[in-house]
Amino acid sequence: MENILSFVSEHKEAIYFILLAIFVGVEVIEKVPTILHTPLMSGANAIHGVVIIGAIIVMLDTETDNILSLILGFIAVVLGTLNVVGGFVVTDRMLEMFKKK
Amino acid sequence: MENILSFVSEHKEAIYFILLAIFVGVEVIEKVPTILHTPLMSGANAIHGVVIIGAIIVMLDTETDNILSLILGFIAVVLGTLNVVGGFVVTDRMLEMFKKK
Amino acid sequence: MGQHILEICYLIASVTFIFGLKMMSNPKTARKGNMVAAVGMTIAILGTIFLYESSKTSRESLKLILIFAAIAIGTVIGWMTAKRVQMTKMPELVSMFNGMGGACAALIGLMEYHHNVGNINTLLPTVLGMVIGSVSFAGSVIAFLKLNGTMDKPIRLPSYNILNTIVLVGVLALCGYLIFSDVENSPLLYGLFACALIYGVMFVIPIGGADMPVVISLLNSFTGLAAAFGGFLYDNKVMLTGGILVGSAGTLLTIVMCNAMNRSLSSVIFGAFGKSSAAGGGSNTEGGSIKDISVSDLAVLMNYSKKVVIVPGYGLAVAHAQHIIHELELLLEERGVEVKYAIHPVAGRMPGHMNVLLAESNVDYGKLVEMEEINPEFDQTDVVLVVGANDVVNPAAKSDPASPIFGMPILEVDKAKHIIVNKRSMSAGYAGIDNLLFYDPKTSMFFGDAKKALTSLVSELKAMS
Amino acid sequence: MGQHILEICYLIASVTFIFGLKMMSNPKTARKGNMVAAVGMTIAILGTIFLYESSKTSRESLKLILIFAAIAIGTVIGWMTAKRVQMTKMPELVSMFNGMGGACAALIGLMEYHHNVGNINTLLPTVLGMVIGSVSFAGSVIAFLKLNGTMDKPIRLPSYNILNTIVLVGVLALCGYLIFSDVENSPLLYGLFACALIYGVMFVIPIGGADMPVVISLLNSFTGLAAAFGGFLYDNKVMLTGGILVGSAGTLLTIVMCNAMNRSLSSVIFGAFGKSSAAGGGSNTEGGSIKDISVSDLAVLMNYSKKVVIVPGYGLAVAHAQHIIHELELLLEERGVEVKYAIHPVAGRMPGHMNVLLAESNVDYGKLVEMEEINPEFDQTDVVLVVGANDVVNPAAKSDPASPIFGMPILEVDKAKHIIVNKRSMSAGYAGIDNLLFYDPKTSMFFGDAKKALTSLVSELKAMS
Ligand SMILES: NC(=O)c1ccc[n+]([C@@H]2O[C@H](COP(=O)([O-])OP(=O)(O)OC[C@H]3O[C@@H](n4cnc5c(N)ncnc54)[C@H](OP(=O)(O)O)[C@@H]3O)[C@@H](O)[C@H]2O)c1
Ligand SMILES: NC(=O)c1ccc[n+]([C@@H]2O[C@H](COP(=O)([O-])OP(=O)(O)OC[C@H]3O[C@@H](n4cnc5c(N)ncnc54)[C@H](OP(=O)(O)O)[C@@H]3O)[C@@H](O)[C@H]2O)c1
Repeated sequence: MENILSFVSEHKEAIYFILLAIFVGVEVIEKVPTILHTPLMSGANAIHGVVIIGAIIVMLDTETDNILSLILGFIAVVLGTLNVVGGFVVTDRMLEMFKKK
Repeated sequence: MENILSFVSEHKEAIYFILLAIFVGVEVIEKVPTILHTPLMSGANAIHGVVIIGAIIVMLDTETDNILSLILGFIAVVLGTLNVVGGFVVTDRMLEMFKKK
Repeated sequence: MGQHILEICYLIASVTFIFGLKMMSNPKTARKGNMVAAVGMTIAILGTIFLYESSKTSRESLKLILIFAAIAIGTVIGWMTAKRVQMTKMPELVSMFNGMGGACAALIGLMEYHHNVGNINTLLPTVLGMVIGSVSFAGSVIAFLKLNGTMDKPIRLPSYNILNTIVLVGVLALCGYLIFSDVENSPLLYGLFACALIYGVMFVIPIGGADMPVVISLLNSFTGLAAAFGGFLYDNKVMLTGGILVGSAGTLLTIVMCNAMNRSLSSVIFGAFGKSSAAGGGSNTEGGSIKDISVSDLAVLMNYSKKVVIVPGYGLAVAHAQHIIHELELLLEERGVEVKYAIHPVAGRMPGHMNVLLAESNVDYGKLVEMEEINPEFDQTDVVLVVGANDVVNPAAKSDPASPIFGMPILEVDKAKHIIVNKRSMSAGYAGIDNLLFYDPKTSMFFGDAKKALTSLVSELKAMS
Repeated sequence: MGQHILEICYLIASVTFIFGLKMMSNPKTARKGNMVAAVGMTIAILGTIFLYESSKTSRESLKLILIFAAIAIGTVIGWMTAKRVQMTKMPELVSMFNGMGGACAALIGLMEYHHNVGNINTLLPTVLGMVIGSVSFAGSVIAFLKLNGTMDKPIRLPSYNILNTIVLVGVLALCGYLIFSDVENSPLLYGLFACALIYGVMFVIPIGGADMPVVISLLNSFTGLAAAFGGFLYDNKVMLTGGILVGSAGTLLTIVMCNAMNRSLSSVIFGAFGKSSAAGGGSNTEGGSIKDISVSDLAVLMNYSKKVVIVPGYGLAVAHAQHIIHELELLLEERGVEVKYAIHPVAGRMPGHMNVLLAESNVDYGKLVEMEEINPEFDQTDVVLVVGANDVVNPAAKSDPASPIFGMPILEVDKAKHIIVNKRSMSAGYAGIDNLLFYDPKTSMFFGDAKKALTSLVSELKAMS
């Protein structure tokens, strides 16, 4: 019990951050009308591609002679880019169609 | 310039907190319909009475022989309580009338 | 351990504030939302009293007694005032409570100043919280007096804005000096305090009494800001959350109100409205003749109508006529007349003012129809009864591009068969402009204080059956 | 200095994510919102490449070349795929890109593990991010294969849920062990990785292909969570913001979809639907006879109608009939027939599916009418043309409390004068239940693949004039 309490209080910054971000997410998404849910889904999909930043950091922090790390990092960056670029482009394509009217 | 940059980056936790809280505030309030704006105003009014916590802290941290501080602190707590209690009660009264239907 | 529990209390309170405000978005949950926030506040306050701990904290019984005494006094006074006040005095009350919060923030700043000299990270929020709190306090007091009628004319010295700006610059300069000078200087602090109070007074004094709701909402967000600075000072999350939430809520509400009136915030603060109204607008006064209607004629007319729409406005609130109008409504319905209320979004002086009033007198929620919905119905309406409303039915908003309210959406009552306008005189409403509707051949004026006039109408109607 | 600028880049990116999502709430600003988020993402990525700094960071040209090469490859492939894919393949595409993100998170976890052993604060997010990323990856791949048709039957071993739970418990136990044991144990890490992949596969395999949109939305929020754990690992705010935003957005969308289908999330995941549909519902198949209509009769009927309402459904998407239906609409309008589309909120397989499809073929936005608005219009409609829709027009939702879709709001097409249903056979739709509408005396079936059937209808109509 005391562990949990002190954990919460030590990480309060993070907890507030998480809570507020969740609130923002929920509030913002709640306002999106059904007709835009498919583009919203793919737009959100593109945003979680932000994980690519982790992959870049891994690459930057790895030793240059650690071939395995370099290869895996390389793959991770490719995958992350796919997620980001593909996500945004496909969302844009969908929304372009909505905009015409 | 560099000062500002380092200020921002040193206080990033606080800045994210503020930004997210502002977003939450705006998003939440945007959804309130006009008919509820008067109670909303007075409800929000009650919430900023949270400043009373500062007054309590001043009281707790003051030396007992510092009469001036005690008196001012006392007044501050009274004022803060007025804000909190009055605000919530009056809001409740207004909303009670809405609920009847 | 205690400190940890306190952090969790604060976390809970912060979440209740957010949820409370969120629940306010629906009339069904709004009351519960207010309760939720109140519970959170109580947790935060009690938590602080018993668990707060810093290097200087001590809990002598004298202090605890004083704290609880202060809370008891505040609770009793706050509770009684809030319970007793008339619904029409709501704006006054909100501005008063807002002033209390601002004063509390100001006092905290005054007392904390000398503890924080030398540490810019805490001195900054201390001084700023004090200044904003003082402005909010002084401004709220003036707003209260204006709403109250004690101070009813906007006071406008020559070159007012320049004077005002000078004081503001002075306040800012003193702030900067105190924060960055690094030496304790109490006299200067009190000087700053005085200047901030003066600025608060000067900020509100030139603004017309009717603009007070906008001002109060703005001052509300100021106090929120002051609370947030308190949060920075003590690294206290719940003060931060609460303060920021209210700060952004107040700002948003201010903007919403200005938009609904089709005016800019600066025109409210710098009073462009009051001026233009004195000069322009009145050009058509000679434009026609007005027609009176007697109580008995009106009673007959209404008695034999099929559909009556009531348009309540600020005058209804002033005259406390919400109960008698409900009686009128019930009486007419008994006689088979269909009655509805047309609610304009900025009728009255606060957003949702009419809803609050009519809810108080138990009018059925479903009978309050919003502007967009009722406008197409006016041409099937026999009688429109305008009670103490003026600007919200002014056709100049649609037809006269020179009018200061041009572009504001209005209730199109002139489509109805008969228009009856109840007010005390021919004088103008909030916007200070003339209303051509009163000269419309279909319009009849029914002069008198709303409460008295309606009371006589009701008794006339009762006598008829 | 660089580090400070990087923090500001991250701040900007976080704000663009929020604003981007916010702008998505309006069709007018949605596209710009997507762009805004994309710009923010670019800033964050470039900022990281050039400004990120830790004790181990080095920028040998080999690394930079590799990074840019990887980005170039990803960009080209992602761009091409996104540009080329057919609009009807959207769900597949989203699930594929989602899988990529999950895999990226999993790889990061695998590589970071040995750097973080011993420090529980970073080990925890490392391991959890890896596990969730892997589940999301494996699940997305299966979802992709299912949508694709490669794996089209739900595979359901006996006592599936028990098996599934065992794997899940195993994964959790391994997680706990790795996180708290404090000793580096790479084989176990790879074991955990494998288990997580297996769990991802087992999680999705039993779910029917048609439920995939719900699953994808859920997996979307999983990947968001994995990204957020990355944020904790590197104390990187933009990963945190982005991840949490997407995590909550995905969860909310999942719930919205389930609600619109009137089902619970657990019934989607544990497949209660598939079972009950096989058993129940089919009781009325013998209940009546069905009527066919020939192309020429249908052409005549439509040509001389005043008002036609088209109800598009999943079949329209499958058959890629969105362009030909637009042609039909234009043709009818030329002949003076009023044509509208009735859009059910869960028609098709993704929320807003029909809107996206019809927008693609340039159908005028104003002609797409939502369910609540169009329902009262059906009794003034001459012909309702149901194209590849089934559940959304099933009257059992209103009349048969035993039906699995009972309570779901439907398009009340049976009020129209004539109902024409185009589908390939009498087989059931998504919910797997029979539809009494087809046996309605007013209904005529117009069998065939939507695209082919409509093409023949259009040429018949053209021939008529
Ligand atoms: N709702 C908000 O949020 C808000 C906020 C700020 C400003 N405003 C502004 O307030 C105005 C509201 O329009 P409104 O039509 O409701 O009010 P109004 O235009 O201010 O007119 C009120 C009328 O009521 C009459 N009146 C006053 N006391 C009366 C009494 N005892 N009995 C009968 N009549 C009485 C006055 O005429 P006599 O003196 O001849 O009786 C006056 O013309 C708008 O211009 C709006 O922009 C609204
Ligand atoms: N929109 C969402 O977010 C979402 C998400 C998940 C699930 N769902 C569910 O999906 C369902 C949607 O209902 P719906 O009415 O649109 O579709 P549906 O009930 O699934 O019916 C689609 C019908 O289209 C016919 N069809 C298939 N291919 C065709 C083709 N090439 N040409 C002509 N017809 C064809 C099928 O019959 P034949 O095989 O006889 O041709 C089938 O009966 C609802 O149950 C909803 O709950 C929706």
